[in-house]
Amino acid sequence: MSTEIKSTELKTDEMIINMGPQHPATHGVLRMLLTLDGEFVKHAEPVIGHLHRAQEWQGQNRTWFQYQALIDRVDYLSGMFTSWAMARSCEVLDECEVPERAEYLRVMVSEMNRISSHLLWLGTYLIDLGAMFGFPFYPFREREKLLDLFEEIAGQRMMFNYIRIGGVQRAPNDAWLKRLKAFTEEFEDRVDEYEAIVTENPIFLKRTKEIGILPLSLAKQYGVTGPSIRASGTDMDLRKTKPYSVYPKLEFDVHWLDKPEGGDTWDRYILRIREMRESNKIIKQCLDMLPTEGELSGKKQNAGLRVKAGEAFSSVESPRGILGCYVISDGKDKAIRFRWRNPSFCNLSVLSELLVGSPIADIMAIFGSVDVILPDVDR
Amino acid sequence: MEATSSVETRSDFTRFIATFIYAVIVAAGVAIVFAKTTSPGGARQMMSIDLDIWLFAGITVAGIALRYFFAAYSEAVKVIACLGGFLIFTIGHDPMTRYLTLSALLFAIGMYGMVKSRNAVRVLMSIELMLNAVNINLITFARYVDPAGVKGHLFAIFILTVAAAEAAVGLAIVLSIYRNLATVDMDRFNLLRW
Amino acid sequence: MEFVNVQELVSTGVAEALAFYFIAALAITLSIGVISDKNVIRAGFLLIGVFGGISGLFFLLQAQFIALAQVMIYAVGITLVVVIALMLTNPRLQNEEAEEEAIASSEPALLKFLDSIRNGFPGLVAWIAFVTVYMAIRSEHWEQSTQTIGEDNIAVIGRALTTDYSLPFEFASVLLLAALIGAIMLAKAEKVEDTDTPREGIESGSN
Amino acid sequence: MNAAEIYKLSRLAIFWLSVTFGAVWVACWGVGVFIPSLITGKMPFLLQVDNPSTTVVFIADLLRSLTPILSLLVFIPINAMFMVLFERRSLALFTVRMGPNRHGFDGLAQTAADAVKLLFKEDITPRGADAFMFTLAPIIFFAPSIFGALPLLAAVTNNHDLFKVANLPTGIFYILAAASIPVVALVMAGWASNNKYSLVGGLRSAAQAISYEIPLVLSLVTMCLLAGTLDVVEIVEQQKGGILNWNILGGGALSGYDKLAPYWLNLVDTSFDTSAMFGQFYPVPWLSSIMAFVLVICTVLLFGLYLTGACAEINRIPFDLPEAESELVSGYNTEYSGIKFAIFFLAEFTNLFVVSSIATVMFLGGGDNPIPKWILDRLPLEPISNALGSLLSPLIKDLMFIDPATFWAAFWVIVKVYSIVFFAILVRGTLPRFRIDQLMDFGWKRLIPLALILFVVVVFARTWVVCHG
Repeated sequence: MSTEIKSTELKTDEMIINMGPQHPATHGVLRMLLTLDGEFVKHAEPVIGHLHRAQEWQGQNRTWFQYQALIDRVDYLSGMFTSWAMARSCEVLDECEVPERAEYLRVMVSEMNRISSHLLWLGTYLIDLGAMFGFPFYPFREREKLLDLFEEIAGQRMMFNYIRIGGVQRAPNDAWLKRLKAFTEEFEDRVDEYEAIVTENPIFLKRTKEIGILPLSLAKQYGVTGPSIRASGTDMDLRKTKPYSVYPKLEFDVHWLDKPEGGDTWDRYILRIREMRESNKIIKQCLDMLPTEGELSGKKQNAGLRVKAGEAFSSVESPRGILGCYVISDGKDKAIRFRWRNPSFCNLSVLSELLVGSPIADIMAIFGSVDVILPDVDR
Repeated sequence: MEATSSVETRSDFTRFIATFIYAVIVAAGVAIVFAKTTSPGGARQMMSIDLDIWLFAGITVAGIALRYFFAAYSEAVKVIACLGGFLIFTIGHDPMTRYLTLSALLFAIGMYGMVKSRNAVRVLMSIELMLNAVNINLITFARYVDPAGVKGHLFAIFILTVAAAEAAVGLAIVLSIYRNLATVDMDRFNLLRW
Repeated sequence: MEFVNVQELVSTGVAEALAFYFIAALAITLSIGVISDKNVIRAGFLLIGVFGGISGLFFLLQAQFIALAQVMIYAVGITLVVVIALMLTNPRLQNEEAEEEAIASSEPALLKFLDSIRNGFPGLVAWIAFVTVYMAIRSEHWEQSTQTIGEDNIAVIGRALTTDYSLPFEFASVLLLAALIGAIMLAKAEKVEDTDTPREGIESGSN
Repeated sequence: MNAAEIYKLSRLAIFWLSVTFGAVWVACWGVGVFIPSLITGKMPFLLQVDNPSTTVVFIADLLRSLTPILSLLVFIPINAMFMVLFERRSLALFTVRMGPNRHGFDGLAQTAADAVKLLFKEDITPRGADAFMFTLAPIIFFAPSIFGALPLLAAVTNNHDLFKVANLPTGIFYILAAASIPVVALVMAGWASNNKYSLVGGLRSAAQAISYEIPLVLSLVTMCLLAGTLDVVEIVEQQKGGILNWNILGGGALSGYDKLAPYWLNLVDTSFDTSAMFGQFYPVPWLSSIMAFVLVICTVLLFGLYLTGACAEINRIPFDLPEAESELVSGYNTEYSGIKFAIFFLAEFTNLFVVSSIATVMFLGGGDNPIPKWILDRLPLEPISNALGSLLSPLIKDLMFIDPATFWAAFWVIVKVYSIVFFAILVRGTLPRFRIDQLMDFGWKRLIPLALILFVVVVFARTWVVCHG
């Protein structure tokens, strides 16, 4: 029997851990294959595909009208944006005009959706950090109000199918607008409340500062978008850089941090908080500027919906980043090809870089901070 | 550090020498006992001390027999032998002898473990066991011989302290060796072999 | 309303003897487990049981303070450290003896025989040690006191530690400090220079 | 938070606690007094026997001496069930939710239903697990919380005969030794489960417990130093006489002010020199007065230190790393189900109760009411208590019913203990979790030095002040 005398660098044995797909903190069914050296991650590999539902293939086997109803299940927390991305690319293809009233409504509901998505993120992120019972439910209290509003206007709390090719589904009544107005009035205070509890909390600062630093160059390489890249030193936001809909008419700021060496998880947190405030501003303006009369849709919403032949790509700024939809049509009842550019997929892929060298306890703090929705990754 | 490529665990030669030395010691012991018992007055002297010597001899023989006939159940054999022996040696004696005998037995078990084990951490564990046996001894004397004083207690406290220090340093050394050699086998700690 | 004290009824020593034999059997069985269990980590846990049993003996010997210190320092502190060390040095939780048996089966008969003698030797040594100590115990007769240890035992210990035995006490604390520092120095992981972590590599590649 | 919910919560607490204590008292009185008296023929109004046989006396005696442990065995499960419900309802209150409110009246039976469910759940031992250790771990985890609480019983019940156990001069040391055992069970559970997450959880709990035990023990040792004894009963005795005499406020360092307050406030005629009396408590008046306040600050800090250490010791948020859900699934109890999991759960809440009781006994005066004696004396309570006493005295004397003093002691203990428990729940509802290295840093670089400094300061300050005068 013989044994080799190993070099002095050998520390402790490496351990391979499967985090997920049944781990309580992987937000769905992500599996992360971690190679650990003691408590530290040496290699991390996200294994995806557990939620694959062939959404693109389904788009080629459903009529336009059917697929519209299906597509907001891709990113179930921000269904308005997926609908909108698809509607926009189809409208480009179809050269159809969207009525101004519908555009305002679209912006309004999308920003509401952005807020509700960020609220859910905030709650679950704090759960990831171990604030298990206390704070997470406060964002959910506000989100509940938004979901009630959605339910009334779209008939659904999460899978809205509200934004349609050519316009929107229906108009809100006065009572609804009044309730939304009331919500926007008090929301600013609510955000202050969250910040009072969380932002300067010493344990929260300790857990989030100086970890998961994402340099700008790395973010660009992996195609990271949304608040995650804005925390790393760029002001890329489609609403400003490539304005669409009625955004040019609205006044709002895009928050970003001038940190090309990389933003940490706390930066990503604070940007989302600020974004909620901006979205609230946008909703307020929309409420003031919303035309009371006018068409709701430039196309007829029925089973005979067709889109002209050709191909088109267009994208919107979703809560998680750039959400793009590429479509090829031959003018018949079904599309020839759908291809989606999902922000979560790109944001997730950078994890294998971000996690290297961090202790196990930070995995969830970093993973939560890039804000990933698993159906959006797997489609 | 020496970068030897492969190390033999135990060479046949060393093994042979070691066995030979052991055998000589055993033979010497047997010879002494034999000479004692056959010398005039020797046997009577030993008999007069106690009958226990024959008990020891009997149990030794029984132990060896058990070891060879029930090798597969060696742990059960050890447990039964120790418990039975302990009962035989202590039943009917005063409490103090009971405690002292238990202490001696635990000490012997610790010694056995220390000599036998190849895992360095288990050797440390055996040493802790022996130190504890000593503690029992001290507290027993403090209880039955000198209840008014606290010397036994004080020595026990110092032994606790030393044991804690010993465990800390010993384990640190084991960890350090493990980090370098990736083993805790005592036979492979041979950096200072020749 | 008056009740007779239970302790008075059973103070003839029978209860103590029963308790003693129970604890002794536990301690002996577990300590044999400690030295011969194939799984070393399991042996570490059994050691906790042995120390717990010994602390019970100290209670029987009316040494409350030592018994509690035993629980705190040995049963929890030291053994836990031992178990953690075992887990660190034995990450795959192998059985250490398996290898030895594999060697034994592939040996020539003479060596096997020699090994069998030699393997039995530690047992013999331990047995002789026990016999020697036992003979000493039996041949000596101590003057046993009929007193019991007083309730203020802990106060007496405290006073003795700070007066008559203050020098050893200080030495012990210096020893502990030295051991602490030494252990930290020994167990401290050496820093490995990481010159080529993947992140930096990619960054430099992109520039 | 709204008033209706708070009202519901307090209603729940009052109802449950009266049920708990009723049950404990009925069980203890029945087994400890009624049955022994009955079989030895000493029960008034019932069959009288002149000379009971030795066997009968022995049995009676045995039952009598088992009463303290019986009281804990009855109390702990019922109380833990209440604590679970209390925690869930309180958290619901903090987090604008409803909380369990369906089973039984207003959710009362929720934890009972959960317990029954857990008892009948399949008990799974994972493949590759060390079955013996796996089963042993919950037992080792739970047992110390019962044995450790024993010396506290007499301390919190005003030294009542029914709850006295064998005299332990090493009281607080005994409790601490018992409290240090559960960590072994956690490591054992983590290792025996044959699960990597469990193993990491177990190792973390070991590291955490070893680090945080030091400030915890140091804070209690400092309090023992102030009190001059390790016996919890004696410590509680010393603190009697209102909030100014409690250990949290300098361990009686303010007792001089307390005693002289009625004279200064002209509530009593002063026919003697108060400054001489002042000098009795504070040998060097100016320095001693300053030192008394230094002591107060130190002990308040020590109380905080104790609570922090205890929080870490029993794995509560923000120190619940051994079972951090978002990192280690559920840590050491990931693989446990059914009755074993129930025991872990029960023991966690029992431990919370026990550490709160220790805080109450060591810092908050045990069963002492917070009103200083010189105020209490001026309240017209005497006729009431006299009338009550004369009404109850035959019952108390003959039947060994609980006397009013014990009742009030238990009442105050429960109020104090549940205040601390409520505080722990509030912390759980607010703070995120530490990271393991930050936890260690916090323990070794902040708490331990602080504890050592406080210890030294208290040693010096104590020499200038007569505590518990």
